[in-house]
Amino acid sequence: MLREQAQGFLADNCPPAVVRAVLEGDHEYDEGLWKKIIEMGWTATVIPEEFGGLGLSFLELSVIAEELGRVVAPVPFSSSVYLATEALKLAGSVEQKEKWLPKLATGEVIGTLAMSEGAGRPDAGNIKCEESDGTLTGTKIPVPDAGIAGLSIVLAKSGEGASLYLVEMAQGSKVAVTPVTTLDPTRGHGQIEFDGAQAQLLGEAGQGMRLLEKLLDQAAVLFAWEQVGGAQAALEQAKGYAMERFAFGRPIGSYQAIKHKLANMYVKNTLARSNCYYGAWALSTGADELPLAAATSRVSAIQAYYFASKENIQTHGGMGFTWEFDCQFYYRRAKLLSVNIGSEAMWQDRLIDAYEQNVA
Amino acid sequence: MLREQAQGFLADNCPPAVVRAVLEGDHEYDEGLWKKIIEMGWTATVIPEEFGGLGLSFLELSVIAEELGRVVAPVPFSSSVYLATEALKLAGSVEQKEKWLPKLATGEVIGTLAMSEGAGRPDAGNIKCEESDGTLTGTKIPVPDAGIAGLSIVLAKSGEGASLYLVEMAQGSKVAVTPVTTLDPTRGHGQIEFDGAQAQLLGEAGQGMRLLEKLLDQAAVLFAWEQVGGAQAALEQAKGYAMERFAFGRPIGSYQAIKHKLANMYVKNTLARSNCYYGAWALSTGADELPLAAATSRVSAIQAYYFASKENIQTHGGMGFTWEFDCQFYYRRAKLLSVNIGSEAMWQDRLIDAYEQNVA
Amino acid sequence: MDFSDSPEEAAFRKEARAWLEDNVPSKEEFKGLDEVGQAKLWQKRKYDAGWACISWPKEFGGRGASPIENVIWNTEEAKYELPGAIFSIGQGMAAPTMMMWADDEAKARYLPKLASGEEVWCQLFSEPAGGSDLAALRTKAEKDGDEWVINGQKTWTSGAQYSDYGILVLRTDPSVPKHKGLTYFYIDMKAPGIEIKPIKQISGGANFNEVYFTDMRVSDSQRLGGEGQGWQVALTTLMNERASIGAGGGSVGVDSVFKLAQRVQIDGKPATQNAAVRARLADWYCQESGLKYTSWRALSALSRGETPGPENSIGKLVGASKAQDMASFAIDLQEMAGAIRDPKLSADAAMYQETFMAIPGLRIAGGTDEIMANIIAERVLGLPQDIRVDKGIPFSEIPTGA
Amino acid sequence: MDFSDSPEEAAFRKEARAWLEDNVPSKEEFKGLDEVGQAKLWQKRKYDAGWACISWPKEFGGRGASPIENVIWNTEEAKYELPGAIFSIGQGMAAPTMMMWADDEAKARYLPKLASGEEVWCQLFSEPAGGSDLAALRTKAEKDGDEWVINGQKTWTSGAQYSDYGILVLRTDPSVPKHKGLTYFYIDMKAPGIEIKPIKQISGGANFNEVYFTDMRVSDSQRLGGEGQGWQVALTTLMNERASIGAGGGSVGVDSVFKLAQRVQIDGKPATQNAAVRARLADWYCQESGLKYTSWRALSALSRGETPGPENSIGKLVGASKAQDMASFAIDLQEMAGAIRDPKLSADAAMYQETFMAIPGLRIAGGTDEIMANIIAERVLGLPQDIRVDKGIPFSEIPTGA
Repeated sequence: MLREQAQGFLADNCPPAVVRAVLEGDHEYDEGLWKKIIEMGWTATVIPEEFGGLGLSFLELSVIAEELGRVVAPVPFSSSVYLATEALKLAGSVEQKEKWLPKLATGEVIGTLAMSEGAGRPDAGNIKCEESDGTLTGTKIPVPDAGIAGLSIVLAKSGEGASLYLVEMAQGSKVAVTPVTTLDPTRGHGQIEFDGAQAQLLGEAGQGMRLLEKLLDQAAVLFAWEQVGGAQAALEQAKGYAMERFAFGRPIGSYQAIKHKLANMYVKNTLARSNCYYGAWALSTGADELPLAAATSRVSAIQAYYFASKENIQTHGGMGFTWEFDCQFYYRRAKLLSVNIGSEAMWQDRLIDAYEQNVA
Repeated sequence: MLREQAQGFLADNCPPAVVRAVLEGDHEYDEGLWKKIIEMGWTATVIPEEFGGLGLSFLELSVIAEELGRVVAPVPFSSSVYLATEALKLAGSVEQKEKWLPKLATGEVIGTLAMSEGAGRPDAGNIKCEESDGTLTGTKIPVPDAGIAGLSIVLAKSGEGASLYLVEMAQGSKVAVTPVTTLDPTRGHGQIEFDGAQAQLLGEAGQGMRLLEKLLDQAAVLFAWEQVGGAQAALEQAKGYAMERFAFGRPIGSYQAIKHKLANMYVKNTLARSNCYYGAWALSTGADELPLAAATSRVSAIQAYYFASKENIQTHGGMGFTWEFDCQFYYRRAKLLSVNIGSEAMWQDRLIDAYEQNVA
Repeated sequence: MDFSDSPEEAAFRKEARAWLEDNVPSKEEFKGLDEVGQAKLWQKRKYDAGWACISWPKEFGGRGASPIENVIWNTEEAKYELPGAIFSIGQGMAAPTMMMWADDEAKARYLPKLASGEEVWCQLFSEPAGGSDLAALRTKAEKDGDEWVINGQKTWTSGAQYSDYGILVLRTDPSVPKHKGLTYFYIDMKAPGIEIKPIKQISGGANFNEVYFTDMRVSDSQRLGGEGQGWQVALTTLMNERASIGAGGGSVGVDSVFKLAQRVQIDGKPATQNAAVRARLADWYCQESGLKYTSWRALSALSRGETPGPENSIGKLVGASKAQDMASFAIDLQEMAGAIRDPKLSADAAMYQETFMAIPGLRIAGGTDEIMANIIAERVLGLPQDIRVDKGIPFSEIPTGA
Repeated sequence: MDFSDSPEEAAFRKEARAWLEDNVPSKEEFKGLDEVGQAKLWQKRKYDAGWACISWPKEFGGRGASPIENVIWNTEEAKYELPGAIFSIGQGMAAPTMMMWADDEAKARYLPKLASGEEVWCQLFSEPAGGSDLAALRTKAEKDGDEWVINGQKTWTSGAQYSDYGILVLRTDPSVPKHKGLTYFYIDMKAPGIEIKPIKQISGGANFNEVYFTDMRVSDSQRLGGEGQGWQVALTTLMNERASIGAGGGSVGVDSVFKLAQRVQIDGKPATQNAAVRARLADWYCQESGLKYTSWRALSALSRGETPGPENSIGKLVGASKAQDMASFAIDLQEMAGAIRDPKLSADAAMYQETFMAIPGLRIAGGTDEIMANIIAERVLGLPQDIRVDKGIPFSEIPTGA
């Protein structure tokens, strides 16, 4: 039901032309689509009713994630919903939730997570962004949706170690955003410079890494669903082309090299999807297996999407790498999503950490 | 010239029936073939003339290694020639060389290297075999050709750290050998228990690991040539079958799944072979690049042979895994050679070590 | 999809668990029996208590259980080390074929004894010249009154030596195109005219046989489906084969290799701390987990009344190669000692070495990797079939290379 | 095979090195010139001193150098960052084709100016409907007296916009089978009847063009080979194409990624200490090294007078995929920041991101991975060709799906 509704909605409101307009234009997202998504209530999906949300489960959100991934939607959904909203739910005080969750639910505010400070994995030992006496100073780069966010959740250090902070973006020169070009211009990114910006502690001081890990475990499942959706769309595009395009008097899809390539895509996609079902179940029930299920979903989804997106281009031959074809949408998005909350290698490592915990 | 001669000799003296006889019988090697190899002077190839050898270069030995690998020869050539002989050349005193090299050259004595003490990589920190006052105590397993060797080079520890020792095998109960079954019964292996065996230091005390590394760098190139020879033979066997065997009215070699599988074999084999040429050059000229060239030869040869040997069976379908077909020779030997002087993972690590040295 | 038991499922699981606890034979009961004897003892006990082939209709000796209940039962039974592999072909392939194609009398005669384990069945499809091209079979049956006379050779027959009955496809008309000249029968494996020779594999085992037919006679009443309809009947069997063979690879998996890596050192630390080892294990874990939940999803589909598709081919395609690579990797972890195949000297009783030698068969038996990829491409994705040069040509005129 | 210089080779290397040292243009000399201008300046300087196309015969502007000398020269020249890519098609593909198929007059007229860089050539083979099936081209040439009239569209033409001449294959007879109705020409790219439109790639660049022909006229004297012999002539060009395209992937290789890994931390240590990173780098190093020495071996074969085979396809097949995976890996090493494509903000001036976006083209241009694998299987290993449903059928009757 929800799936059919979502598919219908996105077919109408997020055809390839919408993605292309953001790719080729100056906007960081498609504002029209975003407004309609808000009207659909998707941003409110897993926010409790008391804070103005719909109080639905992560299973519903997984369905939405997959469909947004399938159409490569150019909107800040992941930043605002999987990350900012969940960070508040996870660690926010009642006041913080009351203040921000209704605004995130109605889309009045777009939220994001500011974690990275350049190349490498951010951790308590290497972050430089620093809080002192309620103000924050330092640089975060890249931050998804930095240019359109009203609220950012920032990983920073203080006397007590790494913590998360809530920072309102509208603070004049104290919070300066510069756009940053990425591999996937259909999703806006920026650099944020905090210069004595007002910042409010989110959750316990010194618990930033622990909270971040929890938050990323949750987000990993939802990112994985977006990736699986995209991988599936790439496979369908490749299949369609392989049936239509002829070489040497027969469809290229009748050659084993192409058949087996697409069969491999199907296999990788199917395994990733099955892992994601398990991830969604673990997420929605709050099961202890979440860290393992999340890492498994994430690693297999990264691999499936990379493979499907690059081999979709390959299946298209010369057409595949022309600007006018849409194969590039998946290729760009696959790579962006594969690093956006930590790389394949980082999640492989987390997977085995979680596995060790389960075995022990 | 040498290659044609070697190929002719081995075609006559090491047809598949010879390999099969060792596989199915109780012998650890084919004594007849070994005697003829000695008569050909192959065991004397790189031993200096002053010690009864031919004083040829490692280039000639590489050719022999490749051809022995191609026919999966069931003889202790690698143990005696690449390892024991070279250990003596590398670290032996004049007396030691005078005593042993002529015997190794004429094949009067078979030598081997006793390094492993069970699962894992042997190093100065974990070996238990211990020398004290000229006698050796401890267990080595598995040791290639232990049951037929007259001389073993043993890695053991003493007060000064890890060292290499020369041990004559004929010492009654002080050196006890038990046969050990491996994946490749065409090459004998055993466990050696040293119980106060007479042992003579080879090279400087405490320099065992350094010497062993040098020795293994050299041997890696020669093992790689055997592996490349075997991989090439596996490819040829697969190709032959793919041309002959029909399915659905045409040769299976006309299907892209098989064609591309064999093309991949060819690519891996060719890259490995090219690396081996470089390895042989570095080995024969004593170039500084030897550690890097050796690791490169070894890693690519391991990968090529594993792939060719398993996909050769796969190409043969049901016939491939029957006892009566010879596909198993390559599959067994590929796996044996891939661990016999350290695994792919160990050599990948050594490759990067060497690369770092070259870059620094 | 829900990954926890519903109340009804939990109750069923409890019942199954309790029965197993009370009825699994002790080591002493098994003592002195060979593999076949042990399997028959256990199967009969299950049958008598209504726990054999539980998804079958009750009239054939089953329990009419749902697919989910079947999985619950299998999961619980798998917690014990019990014999039963000898029944997998009869119960998993012959029985579904009989259910679809045999008449009521034959069903009543054979199915209950398949369920009880009193009669063991084997399958005789493959032939030396066939391979992946199964329909290219040549063993012929010629009609002689109410009987057929069989001559030729089958191969790769598991369990022929201890089987009571066998299902097979034979060429009854070589003058028509390949798929059209076949007819399907079941036969008495103890009847005269059959000779069975074991095939030794590279692992040293001999799980398969060659079966020679010399003027063997079978009654026309043992025909399943019409004359010339054999390929269609065979497809029923084959769809069930791919589901029943599954991934294989035995016990070599992330669990065993992880534990091995804990015991083996790299640079003075357990190999589980080595990033390269971790990355490989993580990838394999993703495959195992993905396969497990894919089969659960197929099951959910089943329980919603949908037919399971050739998606099951994934299990075999991914699982066999993975087991081969994992066995190879586990051997490498042990370095030189990894070559040792002696169960007394090698880690985990040489399980990795045994698997390494046995696995090439699993990548081939029941359809090679390449055939599986074709099945996925054609039947799941709907891509065109390979160009067929043998299409429409009389069987006797197809090029064979021989 | 010897990996060190012989005395003669060492002398040649010294001479080349010295000349380069004295003659490589300074930045100031290049100032104000576009890529084409810079390339022409440098090419002319080499030509005047006898260092252009050194393996060509002297009569055509070369030096008659041996293959080994050619490699030595290329190695030494590659130590400087110099322009010259615009000549690779003309000198690498058009020139060998002219040498084999053109008459003496044409050779004397065109080859020296190809060597000197005064005239730039392009190649027009691919068509929208063609792809891997190159011979399926449809752009037609119809004879009109001593001239041919060309109509149709070519695509994927590099450098059409700055080229003086082009080589192309055209359909001159659609009523005969595909490969038999083609004829090969060279044309003046500045002549009337040609329209050039750039093709934008996903990387944002536009290295290729579509070229439209409308009643363009070319003299029959510009035909290479006989009428209907175009495919044979094209093969000369294509064999040289595969050798000249090579592996690609630009500067992304073990050298650059290793250095990047030294600068990036994992668990508080340089990523070069991470075993998983090391294993990946080791594998790629083996490929790079293998490719390098494979090309040296091909060269040795060349210097022994043997013809280089389609073994060169290995370079493209392995190299392009490797570059794609390495770029992806290098991006991953940078974690989130890996997505940044701004040369001012991204490691090594966003080289990895640029390569990642450009590389899909390299896996396709000059023959896809799949075509390369076919070439190796068929021409090196001698396996049978794919089943051809278009064989012997008049071109106009081949199924096209359109």
